[in-house]
Amino acid sequence: MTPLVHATTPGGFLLVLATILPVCAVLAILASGPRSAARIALATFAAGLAVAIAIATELISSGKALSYVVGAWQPPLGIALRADGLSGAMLVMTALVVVAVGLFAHIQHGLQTDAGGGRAQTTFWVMLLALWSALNAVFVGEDLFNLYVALELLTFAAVPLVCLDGRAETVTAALRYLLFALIGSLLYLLGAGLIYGQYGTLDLLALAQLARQDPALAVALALMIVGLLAKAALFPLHLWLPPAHAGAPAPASAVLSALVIKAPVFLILRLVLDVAPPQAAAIAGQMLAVLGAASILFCSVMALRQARLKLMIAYSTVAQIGYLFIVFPLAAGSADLPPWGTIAWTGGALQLVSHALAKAAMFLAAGVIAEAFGHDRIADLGGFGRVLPISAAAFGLAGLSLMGIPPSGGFVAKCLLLTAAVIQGNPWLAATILAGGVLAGAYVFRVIDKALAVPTVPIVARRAVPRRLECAALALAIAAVLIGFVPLRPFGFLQIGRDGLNLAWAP
Amino acid sequence: MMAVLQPGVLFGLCGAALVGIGLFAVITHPGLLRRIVGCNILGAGIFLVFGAVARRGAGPGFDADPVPQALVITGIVVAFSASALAVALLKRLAELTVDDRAAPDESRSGL
Amino acid sequence: MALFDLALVALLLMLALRVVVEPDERSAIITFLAFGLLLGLAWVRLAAPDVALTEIAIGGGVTGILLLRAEAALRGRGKQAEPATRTGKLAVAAGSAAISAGLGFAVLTFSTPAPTLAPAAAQALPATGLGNPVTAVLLAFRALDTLLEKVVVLLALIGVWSLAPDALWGGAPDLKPAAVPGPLAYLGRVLPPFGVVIGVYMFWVGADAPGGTFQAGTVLAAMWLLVMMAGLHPPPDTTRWLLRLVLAGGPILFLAIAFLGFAFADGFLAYPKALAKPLILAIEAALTLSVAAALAMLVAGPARKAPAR
Amino acid sequence: MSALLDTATVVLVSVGALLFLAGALGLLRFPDTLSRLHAISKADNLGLGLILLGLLPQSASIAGGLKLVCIWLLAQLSAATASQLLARAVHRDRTER
Repeated sequence: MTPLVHATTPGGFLLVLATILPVCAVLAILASGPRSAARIALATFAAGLAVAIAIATELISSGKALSYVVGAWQPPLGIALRADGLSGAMLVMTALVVVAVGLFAHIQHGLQTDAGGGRAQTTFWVMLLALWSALNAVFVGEDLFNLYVALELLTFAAVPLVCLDGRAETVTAALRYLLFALIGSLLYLLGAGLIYGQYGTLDLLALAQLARQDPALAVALALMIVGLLAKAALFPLHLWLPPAHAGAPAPASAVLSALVIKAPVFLILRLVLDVAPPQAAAIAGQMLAVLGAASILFCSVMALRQARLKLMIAYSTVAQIGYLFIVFPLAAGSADLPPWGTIAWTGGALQLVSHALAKAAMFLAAGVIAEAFGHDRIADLGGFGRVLPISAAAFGLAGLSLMGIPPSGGFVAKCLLLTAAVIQGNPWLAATILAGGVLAGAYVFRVIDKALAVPTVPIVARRAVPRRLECAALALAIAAVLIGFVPLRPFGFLQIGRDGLNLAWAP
Repeated sequence: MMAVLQPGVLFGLCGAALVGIGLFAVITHPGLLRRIVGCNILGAGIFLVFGAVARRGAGPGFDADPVPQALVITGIVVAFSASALAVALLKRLAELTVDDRAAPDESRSGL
Repeated sequence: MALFDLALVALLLMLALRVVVEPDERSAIITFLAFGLLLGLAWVRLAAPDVALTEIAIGGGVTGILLLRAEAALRGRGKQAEPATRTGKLAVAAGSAAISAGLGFAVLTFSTPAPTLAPAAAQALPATGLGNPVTAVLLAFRALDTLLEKVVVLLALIGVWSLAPDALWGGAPDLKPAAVPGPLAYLGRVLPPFGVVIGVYMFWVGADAPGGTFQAGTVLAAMWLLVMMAGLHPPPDTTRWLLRLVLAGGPILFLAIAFLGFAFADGFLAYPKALAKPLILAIEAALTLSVAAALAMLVAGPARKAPAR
Repeated sequence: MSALLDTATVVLVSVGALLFLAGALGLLRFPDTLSRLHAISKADNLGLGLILLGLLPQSASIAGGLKLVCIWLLAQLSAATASQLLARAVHRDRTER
């Protein structure tokens, strides 16, 4: 067995830029004062998007993972960064959502009377940029402790976003979110400590080769996964999410729901697939799938019962996250077919990306609605589609993806998962996927129905909303639909850089 | 038996117990400030486990493995920042929920 | 020594339990501070003097000011969470005990001989020009963590600032009590010169002996807090450019040197071998100031006075 | 010579530790805050002084010895301030009552 070591690849420095550029912008804002926040943020969007696209291009052209050994100190003493196909997809998706949300927020801030530099606006820019850094660091991180710092960066960026409006309810939600997130990251850190104590390294690539069946590793993985589940808000640890995501301003909700909770999910995926020995991975996969299925069913029903639009979307987030966890048993690989070669793996990755785009679009559309009518009570929104046709269209297109109706990214994802469940002879999961789709249809149509209704008293907008604002939501929704046009088979891009890693799966 | 008394094991077990105590406090204590303190005890327990790991890594010429020790230093600073943010949220919450009586009177205690 | 360790562990556990069950909020916090100081002793026994200094300075010191101030501000109107039911408490107790047991089991079954990076760190130490391996790990081998962690601290600070009411955004926090007791004012005048010397000393020896940026920064932060609490110098407006420059200066210098590594060394965060030690010391000096300012402002909290226009 | 110094260290440190013990007992046993304060501050100052004095011969360098003296001075300063502040708080509570 030749030990895999990290070696800096051409283009590896892009990973450093992806992680560090937004942080540079945060420091620049801090040093130069709140007034320049928006300008610095917009410039960083362009640069960050370019870096993400460059990474994806480099991955496609070389067909191999990108690596960077920071400071040329080889792990385990030093830290390495690495991006494979899945990381690359996450980086591009993150950049797209962040830029769209950032443009939305910029237009929205322009509607407000006071000049820039205010408390909520400045905090939003700083936190959005920091969040971007943190997400990129999670997606390219290769060192368990480095990932811990990235997770904490993510928490500290996300919590102030929740209570930007400064009302008592949102501060309560932020505090609860902070405590959940802290317990989560501390449990994760504890697991990392145990792994170091057992193997003397924190490097994921090294652990993929060293890991074997032993009690310390089992305890460590259990702690880390539970901690990450609390951060990912999987049922029954989801209680903090709806008030936090529904109380934030729309652009903040969009990034929180679309991106922030994906980071812990991504890490669970890496831990279960790369580090856990096969038997442990199988057991963990079964348990995660049960929780995922419960999440889909319970929170879809909860979404159906919400009176407020943003709370409904927030519950839908928990339900949609559930799909990502039923991937684990479905993607269980075999000797000749590694997990990332299965259709369930592709389905899960597509679900991750399409949900991010669709959910961001939905929250932005809900933001436009709240901006226009001053409230988001679903019952009082009859006929809003006539006033805000673009937003209603964005909501509907995003809804297609959540329901899993063609043509949409969500359809391809759920279709692949369903096929995998049927092939594997797993009727319960197949039924859950179908039921989740029906329930999602119910809650999305509840809103669409209102949009198309002809109320006796026509609804009027409290204030005019510029079309540009609505277009950001529509663009994301269209992107979510376009993902539906990738072919229905294991997607090659997602397998880039995975082939070296199947050592843990060899019997 | 003597193996348990090695600092590298004994303080690891102490850390394990502190994790349990801290976790219990964070989840069940009715006072939110005490939950934050509980978080700190949980953190202290985790850091002690790291410390035990570091102490076990002693070898000829080294008292301990410096890597986990450095991680703990980073962790302590992050934990303090978390406490500060949580305390600020808690204070803000108290100000918002106790109706708008004049300026909040926190000036009485200097410490 | 084993007897001493056992007594220390027993005391630590007793204090931790006391913190949890104590009904009076302030007693619990003071017990926690005693716990923090004893923890420092535990770190000495674990052959980690660097961590011991950090733990005592942050865990026992600055956290203490933070929590006691919070207790005073919340007294009588502390926000209560919904109390857990008896069965709920029992379930959580069982869960916590299970986690502790699993953890203890894992600690006992660690593989022997223990894996260690100490030899690797010692081997790489000369390339950094430093003598303290912990500082080398923090500022060379794993400098990316330290860099991101600095940003975490600043982010927490901006998060705290963002909790000010809109009208006070950019204003100054308030630390001064209504009436400053004479002894406190005296201490505020006498101690800071010594404290600053101690802080600079800790930073300086940190390259080769226990100490370093965090410990030194915390001592400096404590001195600044003392001056502000004694009413000798008011806290600055959070928009003051000098404050912002000090806060951002450390990480910015760190980043600048990190990027120069692309041109003059083996890449991001690599130091040219000949210049490694002076560069690291320069970064540490700037970081010490940043850490001091950030920790002090974190304790000071959000703005309570409108900014001077 | 070194044996003599070692003996001095042992004696001084032991007496210092005993004083600390007495102070702690006073803290636990005395009825009210002011007398407790009295017990603990006396014992602390003297106890710490004796322990540091005992350690002085063991310090390898002049600088090390100076550090020990500095520790004693700083501890004196902070202990004095803390007792003053505590005593004031007690006084204020009494007059308020």
